[in-house]
Amino acid sequence: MSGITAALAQTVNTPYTEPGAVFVSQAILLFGLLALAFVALHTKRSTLWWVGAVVHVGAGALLPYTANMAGFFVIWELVTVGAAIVLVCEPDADGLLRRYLPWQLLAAALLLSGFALQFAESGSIALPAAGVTAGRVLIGIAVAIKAALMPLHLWMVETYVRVRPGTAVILSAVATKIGVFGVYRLLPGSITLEILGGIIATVAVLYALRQNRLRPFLAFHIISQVGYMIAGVGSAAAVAQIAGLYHLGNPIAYKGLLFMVVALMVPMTGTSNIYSTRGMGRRSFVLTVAAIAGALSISGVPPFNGYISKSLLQSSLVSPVAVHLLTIAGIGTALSFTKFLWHGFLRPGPLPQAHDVQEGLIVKTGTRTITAVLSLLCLLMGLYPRSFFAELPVSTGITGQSFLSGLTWPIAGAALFFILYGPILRVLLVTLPGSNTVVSLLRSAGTRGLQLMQRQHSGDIRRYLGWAVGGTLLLWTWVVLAP
Amino acid sequence: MIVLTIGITCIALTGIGIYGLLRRTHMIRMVLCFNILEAAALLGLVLIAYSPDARSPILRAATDAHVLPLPHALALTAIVIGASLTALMLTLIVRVHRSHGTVLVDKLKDWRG
Amino acid sequence: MSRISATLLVSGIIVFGVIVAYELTLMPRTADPLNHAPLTLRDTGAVNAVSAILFDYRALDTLGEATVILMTATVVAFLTPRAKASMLAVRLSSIVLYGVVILLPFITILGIAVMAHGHISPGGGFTGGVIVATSTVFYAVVYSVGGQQSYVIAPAANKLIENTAMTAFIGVGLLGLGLAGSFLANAQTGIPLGTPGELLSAGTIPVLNLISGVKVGVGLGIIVMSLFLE
Amino acid sequence: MNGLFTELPVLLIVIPLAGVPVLYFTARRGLGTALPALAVILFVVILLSSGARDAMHTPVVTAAGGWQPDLGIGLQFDLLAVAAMLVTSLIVAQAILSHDETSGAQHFRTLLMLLYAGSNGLMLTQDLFNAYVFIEITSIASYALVAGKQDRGGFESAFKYVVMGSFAGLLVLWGIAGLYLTTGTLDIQSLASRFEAAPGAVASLSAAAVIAGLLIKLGQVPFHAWKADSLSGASYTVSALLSGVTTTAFFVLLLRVLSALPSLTVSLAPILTTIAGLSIITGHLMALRQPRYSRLLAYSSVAHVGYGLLAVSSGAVTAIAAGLFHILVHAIMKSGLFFLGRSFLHTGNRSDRLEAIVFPEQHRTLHVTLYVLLAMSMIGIPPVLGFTSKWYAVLETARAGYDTGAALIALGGAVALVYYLRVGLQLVHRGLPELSSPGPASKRLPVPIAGTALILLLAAFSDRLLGFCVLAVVQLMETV
Repeated sequence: MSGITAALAQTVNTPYTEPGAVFVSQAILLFGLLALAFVALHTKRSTLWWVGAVVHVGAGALLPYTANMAGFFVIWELVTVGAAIVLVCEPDADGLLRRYLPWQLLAAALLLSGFALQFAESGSIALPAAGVTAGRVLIGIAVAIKAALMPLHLWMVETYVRVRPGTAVILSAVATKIGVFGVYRLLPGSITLEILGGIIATVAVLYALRQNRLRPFLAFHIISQVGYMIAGVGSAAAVAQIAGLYHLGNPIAYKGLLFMVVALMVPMTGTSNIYSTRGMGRRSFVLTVAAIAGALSISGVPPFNGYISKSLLQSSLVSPVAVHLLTIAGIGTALSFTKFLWHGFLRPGPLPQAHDVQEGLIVKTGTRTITAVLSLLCLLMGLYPRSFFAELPVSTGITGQSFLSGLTWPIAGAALFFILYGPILRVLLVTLPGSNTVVSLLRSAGTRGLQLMQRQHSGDIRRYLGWAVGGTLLLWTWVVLAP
Repeated sequence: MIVLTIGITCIALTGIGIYGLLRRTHMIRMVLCFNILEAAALLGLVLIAYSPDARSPILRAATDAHVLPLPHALALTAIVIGASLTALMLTLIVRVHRSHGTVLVDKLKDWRG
Repeated sequence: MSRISATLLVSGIIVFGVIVAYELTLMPRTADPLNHAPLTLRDTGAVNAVSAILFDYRALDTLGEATVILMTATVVAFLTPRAKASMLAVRLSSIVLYGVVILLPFITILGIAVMAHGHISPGGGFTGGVIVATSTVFYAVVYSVGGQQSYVIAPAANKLIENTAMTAFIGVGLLGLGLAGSFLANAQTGIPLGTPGELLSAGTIPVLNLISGVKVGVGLGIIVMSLFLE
Repeated sequence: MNGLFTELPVLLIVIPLAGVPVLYFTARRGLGTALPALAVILFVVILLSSGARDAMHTPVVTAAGGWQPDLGIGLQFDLLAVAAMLVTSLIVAQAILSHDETSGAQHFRTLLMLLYAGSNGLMLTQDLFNAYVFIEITSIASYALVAGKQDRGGFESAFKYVVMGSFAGLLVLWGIAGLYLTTGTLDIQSLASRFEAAPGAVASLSAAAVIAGLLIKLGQVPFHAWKADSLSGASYTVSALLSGVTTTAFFVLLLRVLSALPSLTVSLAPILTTIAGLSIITGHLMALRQPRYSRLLAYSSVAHVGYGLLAVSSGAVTAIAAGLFHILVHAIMKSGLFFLGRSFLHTGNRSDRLEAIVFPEQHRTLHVTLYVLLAMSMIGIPPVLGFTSKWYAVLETARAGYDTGAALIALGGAVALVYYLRVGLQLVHRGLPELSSPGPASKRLPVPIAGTALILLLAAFSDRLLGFCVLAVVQLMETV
């Protein structure tokens, strides 16, 4: 009976140092540190907040190294605890925790029971290298919650749009990536996961398109990127897995960059409505460059890092359905980021009232430097991918032929924005159900059920006695009839 | 024959007691139903002890056949416990009557849900 | 519970009752397979096998049972604290008033006799205790007319007696523990068992009989008194 | 007969019983009752720990009055009893320390001693009828304790409790009578050998009746409904005792009965698992919508006892041990939460509706820390004992082949989080607008609860604690 302590000791002694794990860990750590620095320069936070953030990032960076289930579970929970501490320090802690923690704990419970099944089957506490053999469904749902896959994404959308901007930067870096790493580490590769990833990437992009506020817009793009990653790391093909892992590192960089940009531009433009922001291009050169770099990366334009992983994924996935889905998602991504750049930065027209004079909201040099560093990082990860992840089969994002083919779909997306955006948006608004319609239906059904159950406990002791008599009869019947 | 009679009585009393418990609203009637059930259980105990042609377990000649003494001892203990429970229930009914102003059990619905 | 569901449940119970009854008719009925009686005589010296079981073989049960009475008396008295009882508004006839006075000593003596002969004849501490309690109740019923003080024994004294009896019961048990190494031991302590059938026989059984008789008498007294008029 | 030590088990019952007259006499002399009551517990614990070493090798089986079982009453002092009684002693001691109301203190402590004696007897006895007597002692003491609050809610709770409890007692009595009829014995150990030979269905039906009675006492679906109603009218101290001491005692008795009847346990396993699963679901879902603190905790108890029952009904030794371990840990943490509830009263608030409860200004940080620790343990969040016990329960249940059950246990934590979080956010909420008068300030730090909370930090040793439980269960299986 090897206990928790023994398992933890084992984790420390024999870390899991497969190259993909090391890359993910380093990506989380590097970006986590940058994000912490960004927040430190951006606003003042309480000590407790810092404790939570450091635990969150640290545990996230530690997780890939764990070699057994007990360690994996404990560190997985530490990530949640860190996030919970961070959320406690937010202004609307009550509502945030209510939205965040139940989902996370549901994931934890599922993961725990899945691990128990695996342990029961294999008799060993070690994590099998080729994915678990038992309890796949439970573990799958657990990592899907953590990765904010589409029907289980509500916690993320509802949390990330309610926290303060800096906090969103920290949270966007770790939580969902942990879930994706869970898919990589725990689930065996299959075509189902590839297609699932493709579907999620596409649907999330469609939802992102109809958002008119900045942070929900970014949140849905996180989900879309997670779809790409799932398609990659969930594939049975080795190259696709590597591409998926690299794609896991890329959005950490460019997604964090975009969150930082948004965190800085909302106070400057005084609005979080995409259509009302404007004129950023004439206000801050660095921010504009950063936003463009982020948008190019996420749209998969060479030579930025998004291009490397996306093109690798396209070429290595087993299922053609998934490939097509990812193509559609790529066009949608380009379209929506064209929209973002156009309204926020490039659109000509009169500037709205200046908000940047308000105290404490001026963009500080330090934060600008960090966005610049991240933009550079996005570029470098595209130019010299092997220096970051030695297992990659490609050496650079700039080769003549690939450059042109890489540009095709992003340009198509950008063109769509200028030609057909209005009709597309109208179709989307009509056809897509509101992302929380299903959930609210489920919720009301659940509430009804609970009310019914509560009404059955009417307080009449005679009814309770009747239940007890009935239960006894049930036991007796069983005894008489059972062999 | 006597075994059968007592057995049927025992079953009938149990049925009556449980039906009463489930249907009567008056608390004191519920207590009475408990007493009926208790009586049925005691009858059962006595029935277990009974055997034909056996005498009561008061020893006069060692060779006599006696009924089982143990169930009788158990029944005695059960009677005392049952009486105590009855007393406790009656006390509680008195207090419930004072606080709720009713002796009907379906009016006791402060706690529910 | 609706009438239908209650009827269904009860018929379920009856079905099982009939199953049990049917099986029992198939079972052989034997008289005292352990042949308790001679064994009882040898082990405990008590003629009344039920008493022997209650106060010797299974004396721990009896201690528990006495505890239940003590507890109920305490609880009932605690929950219904009253200073006085006024039972009835009617006047009782003098026959009743004086008849009770004449009857009471006899009832009490009968109770004590039943307690004392518990090991040699039917009856015992519990039966005797109930008889004694009856006398208390009679007295209270008859003399509490018009709000007079009804307690034969004051509640404080009642409690004192109860607790003393409890101490005595445990004391007898500890005596067995000290002498024979086992709680509530009787014959092994070396106390002479005497000749079966005599009043002074059967070791500690008559003592325990008396103690539990006092407990039951007082306990029931407290319980009934407390429930008066309520 | 070699003296006192073999008779140790009976002393564990007799000392608390003797405590009743002792308390009475000390109270009469104006000496107070807290110290004697504590002395009784101290005495019991010393006896327990000095006897534990003997029990480690072979269980001490004694017979009251020197009569061997089958004629007399056997008491088995084994590791199971040691473990469970140490836990219940801790809770009883806490109850004595935390009860600071002067009126009715003697009455309360007397009943407490009786409850203690009854539960100790339940955990020791090997004789079914003796068990019935102790069930009634324990139950009557509980009814009286619930009614002891002497208000409208208390009496309603007590009446419902007594009705349901009496029915359970009758079921047990019927079952015992039937078992005696068919097997001719009341001793659990001889029952184990004679049960198989008993012809017909009567023996099984009777055993099922005993089990049903115990399930009522444990509050498992569909026998559960009285539980919340009886706890909502009781004072917090009493609720702590009911959910800590009596539940543990009845669970131990159920273990003894089930382990004596292995064939019946196997044939009942599917339905017992169903009952446990339903209890977990119902308990957690009902707790989700409860408006009162005590009712919420009561429904959560239904679910947690369900965890234990689920593990036990799976039949594997390690699973039973894990279930026992969880029940013991649950007793500690649940009673801790109830004791913590006493602090709400110091704010001058008489209601325990969730929107009204709040910790007193004084020692708020300590209170909040304790709540967080206890709630974490109840939910099953890593560094505390509640997590490890639950982890083992999930693991061993899954290993015994009950995948769905294991998943249910794990999922229960997620639901539990929602309601403990709701309470927690309410409790840390500062400055309630409705609360006009601050009430009497609490002078007393929640030290006893702090002790409990510290125990929950023993998670690092949970391997050994579970090992102890495994030993206890192995011993139980072997001796029967």
